[in-house]
Amino acid sequence: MKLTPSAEQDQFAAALHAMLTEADIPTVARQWAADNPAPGQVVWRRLAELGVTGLAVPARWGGLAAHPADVVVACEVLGHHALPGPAAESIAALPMLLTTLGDDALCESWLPRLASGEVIGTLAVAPHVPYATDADVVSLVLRADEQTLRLGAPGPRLRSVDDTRRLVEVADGALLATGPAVGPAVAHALNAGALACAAQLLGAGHALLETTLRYAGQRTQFDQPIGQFQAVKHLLADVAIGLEFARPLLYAAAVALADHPSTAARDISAAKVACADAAQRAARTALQVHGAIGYARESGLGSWLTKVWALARTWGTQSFHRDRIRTALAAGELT
Amino acid sequence: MKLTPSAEQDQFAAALHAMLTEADIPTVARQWAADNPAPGQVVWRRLAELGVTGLAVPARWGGLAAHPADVVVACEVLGHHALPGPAAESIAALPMLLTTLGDDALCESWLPRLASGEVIGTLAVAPHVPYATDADVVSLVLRADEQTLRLGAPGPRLRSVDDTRRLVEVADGALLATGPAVGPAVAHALNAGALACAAQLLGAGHALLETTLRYAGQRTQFDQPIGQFQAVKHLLADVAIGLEFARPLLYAAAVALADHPSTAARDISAAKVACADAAQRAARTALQVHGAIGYARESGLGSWLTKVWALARTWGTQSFHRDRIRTALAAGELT
Amino acid sequence: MHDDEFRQAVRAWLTENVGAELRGAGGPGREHEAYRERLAFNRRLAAAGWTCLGWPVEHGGRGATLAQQVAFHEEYARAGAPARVGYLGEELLGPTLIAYGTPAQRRRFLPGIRAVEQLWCQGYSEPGAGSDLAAVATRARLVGDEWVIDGQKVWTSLAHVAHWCFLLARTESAGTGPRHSGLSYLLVPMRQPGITVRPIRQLTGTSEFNEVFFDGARTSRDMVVGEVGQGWRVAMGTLAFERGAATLGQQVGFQRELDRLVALARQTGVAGEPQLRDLLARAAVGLWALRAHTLRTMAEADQAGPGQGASAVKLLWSRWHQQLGEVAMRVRGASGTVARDAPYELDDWQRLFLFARADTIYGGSDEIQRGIIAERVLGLPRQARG
Amino acid sequence: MHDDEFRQAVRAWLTENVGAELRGAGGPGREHEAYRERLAFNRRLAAAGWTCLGWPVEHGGRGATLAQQVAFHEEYARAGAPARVGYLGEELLGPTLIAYGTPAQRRRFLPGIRAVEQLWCQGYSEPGAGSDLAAVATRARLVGDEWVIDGQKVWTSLAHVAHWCFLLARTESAGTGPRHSGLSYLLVPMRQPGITVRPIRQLTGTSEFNEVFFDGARTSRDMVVGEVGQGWRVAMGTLAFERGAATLGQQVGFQRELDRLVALARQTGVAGEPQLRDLLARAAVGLWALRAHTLRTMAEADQAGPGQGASAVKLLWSRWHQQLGEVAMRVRGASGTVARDAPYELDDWQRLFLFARADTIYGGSDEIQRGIIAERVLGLPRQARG
Repeated sequence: MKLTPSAEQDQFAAALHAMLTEADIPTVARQWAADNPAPGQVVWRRLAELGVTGLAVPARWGGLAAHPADVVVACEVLGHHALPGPAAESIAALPMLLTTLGDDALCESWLPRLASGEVIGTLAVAPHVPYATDADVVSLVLRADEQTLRLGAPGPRLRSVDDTRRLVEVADGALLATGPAVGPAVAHALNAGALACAAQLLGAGHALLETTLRYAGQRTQFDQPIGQFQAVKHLLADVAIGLEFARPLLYAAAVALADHPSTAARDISAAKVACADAAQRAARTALQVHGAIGYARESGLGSWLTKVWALARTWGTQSFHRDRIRTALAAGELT
Repeated sequence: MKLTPSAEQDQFAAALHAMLTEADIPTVARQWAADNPAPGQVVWRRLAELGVTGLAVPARWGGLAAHPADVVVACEVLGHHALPGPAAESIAALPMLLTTLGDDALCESWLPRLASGEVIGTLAVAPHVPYATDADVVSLVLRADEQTLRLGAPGPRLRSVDDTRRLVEVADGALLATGPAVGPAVAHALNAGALACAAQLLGAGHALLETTLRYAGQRTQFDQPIGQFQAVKHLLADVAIGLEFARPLLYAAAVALADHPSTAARDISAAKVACADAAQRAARTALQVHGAIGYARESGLGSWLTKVWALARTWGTQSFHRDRIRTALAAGELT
Repeated sequence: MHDDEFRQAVRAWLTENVGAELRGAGGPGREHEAYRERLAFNRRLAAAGWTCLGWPVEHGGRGATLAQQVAFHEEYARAGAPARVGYLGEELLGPTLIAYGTPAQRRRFLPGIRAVEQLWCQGYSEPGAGSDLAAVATRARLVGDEWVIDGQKVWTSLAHVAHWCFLLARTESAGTGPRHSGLSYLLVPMRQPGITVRPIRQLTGTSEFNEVFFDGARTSRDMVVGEVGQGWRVAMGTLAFERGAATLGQQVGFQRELDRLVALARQTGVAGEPQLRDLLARAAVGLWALRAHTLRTMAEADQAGPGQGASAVKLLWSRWHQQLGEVAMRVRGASGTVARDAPYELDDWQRLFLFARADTIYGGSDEIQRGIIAERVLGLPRQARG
Repeated sequence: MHDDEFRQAVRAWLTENVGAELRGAGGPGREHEAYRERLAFNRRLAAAGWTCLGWPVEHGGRGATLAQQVAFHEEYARAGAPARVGYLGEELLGPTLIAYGTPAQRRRFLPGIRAVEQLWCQGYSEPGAGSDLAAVATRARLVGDEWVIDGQKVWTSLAHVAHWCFLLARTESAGTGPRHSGLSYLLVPMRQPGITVRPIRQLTGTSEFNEVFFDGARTSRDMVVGEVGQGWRVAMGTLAFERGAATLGQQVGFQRELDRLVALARQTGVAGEPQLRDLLARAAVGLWALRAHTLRTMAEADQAGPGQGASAVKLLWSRWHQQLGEVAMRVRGASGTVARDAPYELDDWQRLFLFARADTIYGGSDEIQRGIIAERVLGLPRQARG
């Protein structure tokens, strides 16, 4: 089983990390929220240059046909930087949806352009992804349910608690596909999206831990750095453990998505639950250790806090994913 | 609402506490477990002299007709000392059962002797109290279900994890009562028993906290008393808080048992859940802070640990009591 | 007045005076809401004699019994009356002046507090002094007949509308004594050239908190409460004032939140999920316990003076409220992250979820409270803290 | 031998040799069970070449690959083979001697360990040195050609059957250096007049642990491992030996426990309770995570040497196992407190519940592990520890 990143994956992650660090994502994200998506679109073009947008696209449509673990590696870095834009949708779910559906005309229309970065895409799937993220600033908007796949017509923008996530209601547009092949393709896309979302959560959790460690080393109270207090140490140790134990589930789920279709849903749910729990613990602890300053926008903690809040509740809530695990247990599959 | 002990209750508790401290209950309990109940029976006679056994017995049958809060006060002290013997049964549940049933002949046969301490009684009620505690060393054994009340014939002794709790299977003996009055009387007795059991749990929890505080003040590691470590402080603070917040629920439940029959079941369940949770937290923390020494019989911690283990699971498990609370909530009673 | 009559009178007045536009406005995380309307309402409340109930009559209060104060706060919460804009003066500074102030200070300030004419803000926290208040670095030195103050305070709620600030400042160099010696408790007028107020923009997009910069700000020599250098004792006295009655009011508010959440869960159908039902039941029981504990603490305080329970109560209600926020987000499910459309504003549940996280920080963090319980209540050995 | 063939061979041998009377015997909290039978079984195991698999061939091991060791431990657990009586020698002392011992020490002791002929116990803990091993007070002084040892060890598992003890003793006075300097790692024969073993009676009524009193006990001068005064380094080296392969075996055992608990829950009908189902599902996922984490750690160790994950793994599995014990008691319900009739003996679930509580204590308490992670992995500032 492929549970540790390869040297190539490590290099890939490092390159992506360096690019995003240089791109000053906090500023880009503020602009994205304030209806100025242009700087963000520039970053997305750089993602395409690095190959991120083509990872899940088959070679015949101009992609890299990479393993889902590679998508996980990339999305973890995107989450670490709290990059704005529909990452789980455009990088993971849409390629999976179109590929699985297997309609060559549709694939040819969109996959090469998604891979090249010419198009950023987004997707709404009732009920787990009720709004299409950033549908008002990207050029491909789809809307799927178990029976049909349609173009989506962006409606009014709703504000997310994570204001860099532009939530848009979409009305039905032109019908693209219908019939028995749609349901499984949509289910597969939901799994791919949930996995990418879990990876972003893990990345965001690590970013929160790192920020909090820095703060705990600098901030003094009672004449010592607060990181020297046992209570703070133990809080942070628990965060680190939560994140450390979520990661193998994430990679195991990526392997299952590629190679074990019978357990993919269960394994992806386990990964989503674990990553969301770990990231939310990181967020709670970050606030508790930062104290009041964590609430101030200028502290910069906020983007990660609200990102975690939002991601933990999309691509299936914790209840939904726990329920899938329980169902698998009841079916005697687990034990 | 009567939520704080009165001066009389404080004095009563202090007298009981003094008597039990002098009586060396740890030794008495070991003998009780080892089939030598005589020293324990001596202590029970002293309980009778102090009036404990007559608290829940009406005046016309030779009792003190005290408020359930007085029973709670007494049972908390008994739990604090881990006194062996069927306290919840003989002091709380049986008097409530016989009094509520209202059969004068039965009352006259047993209540005066329970009050005077001439008789110690015990009781099995399927399914919540499946065995009759100490039935092989007391002189009144009853067995009830929703329809009937019978004498119980003690069968084989089972060992409890708390080896000072002698669990005995009872077979049906002579029929004492049947008919529609039995069900409500048994339900009332279960509530009274659960309340007394909750009080014992709270007392045992406090004893565990006190023992652990002493140990944390004496035991040094890394050249300081372990009680100076923030991690140990926070564990113990959480124990103290749990106990402190369980107590008002306990007293509120005693008031409900006397004065608010419509909410008594719900309030007693809330008290039992809170006291058992708090006591179990005290037990966990006691072991964690004591470390390995807590497992050694000679540390003396064991009697309280196993007592808490056993009491938390009798007179209704936590699941049963949580379920009663949920049912009350669903019935719109709570909110 | 008999307690029941008192309650009836409170209720009658509130029924008549709390309009729909005021209902539920204000409170932690929402101090910006309907501020002018709340101020006007609070002044009407004062004019009707419903402020500073517990103050002794000779200081302008009504000398109300504990039971009457409880009745007031419960009715106030039940009526959905708006969060009071003058509570810092009424609950913290007023009792402090009554306990430690000079007759002149009392004469000068208590009437303005009672009438909600003078508004106060609290200057304790600093960028370097959060949990560790003894680290206060703002300095005050006597120049002629005035204190001249330099430094910075932070998280100062409502500083932009306050007329005065009560604050801790260092009037002697720290030296080798305990770190909290050499602090003084000063009263400083806010509207003067030496003071700059800068709002702190929060995650929620609102900004009820401020940074306050003191740059040669002045106040007259007699504006020190208690003795010079004894400010720590005065400030700690303030923190210890029993807030039992107001706490019960707070709990009525919690109950309203819980009721609304249960209603929402029923409406959306998720109340049928066993785990959610269990969480809601636990929340209900937790609130009974809080209420029973508060009543008990108050009864004990009536018998034997204030108890040690404040830290435990703070810990418990803050955790309870945080958990309610998390349950609320579960009830909301996937739609829980959509904010009201414009302007960027959270709905009540989102605000509860986000702001309840601060409950375990402000007024002494969870970690500090547990340390206090362990050391002062349980008697465990203290940690060296300089 | 190819990994799969190796696994087949292990399985075949175990199928033939693990009788029903041995199945599941022994383990933490149950070291007293079927001791003689387990010893005999372990010697057969050794004779068949299934002990010390990972040791290098030149030291009498089989130089098995990590994958083969994993296969062995998984099959061993799956077969329900009894807890090994010689694991302290095989997993702790053996690797220590291979790393730090003299050729003479290796020649003398490794064969006895491999054959399970010489049994070892571990003398680290003392009444005053539990979490704080550097506080060891047992002294050893050189008298002629012998070390003379005085002091007391405690929680010494299986001391009453062991032939030898590896222990930490203070060979120099502590002085002003670090508290762990001046300790030496000694090998001491157990069967001599200067040693008294006293069993500690446990809550469970059994007594696998002992106190060991050293009163002028002797061992020859060359029975020190590593340099005199460097015992701390040697002992910490022992604790750091990667136990990945055995950990996977432990997890197979956990999986068996979980499977049996699920079966019990189905049988008694409580598996239908949604909350219990959720707890069981969480337990299942927790175990996947442990397993995935272990495999990952081992893969990383293969690439880059042992990692820092031991503390995290210890924390996680001990918490997981504790929670399983609590779930087990919920599954058992009211009958969970009835012990087997005679003698006073706990059933498997009761033992799990009670003994899993010790999981967060032995081998470094939860508090110690979290401190290690915070300081060594996360790099937070150290606490002063003398």
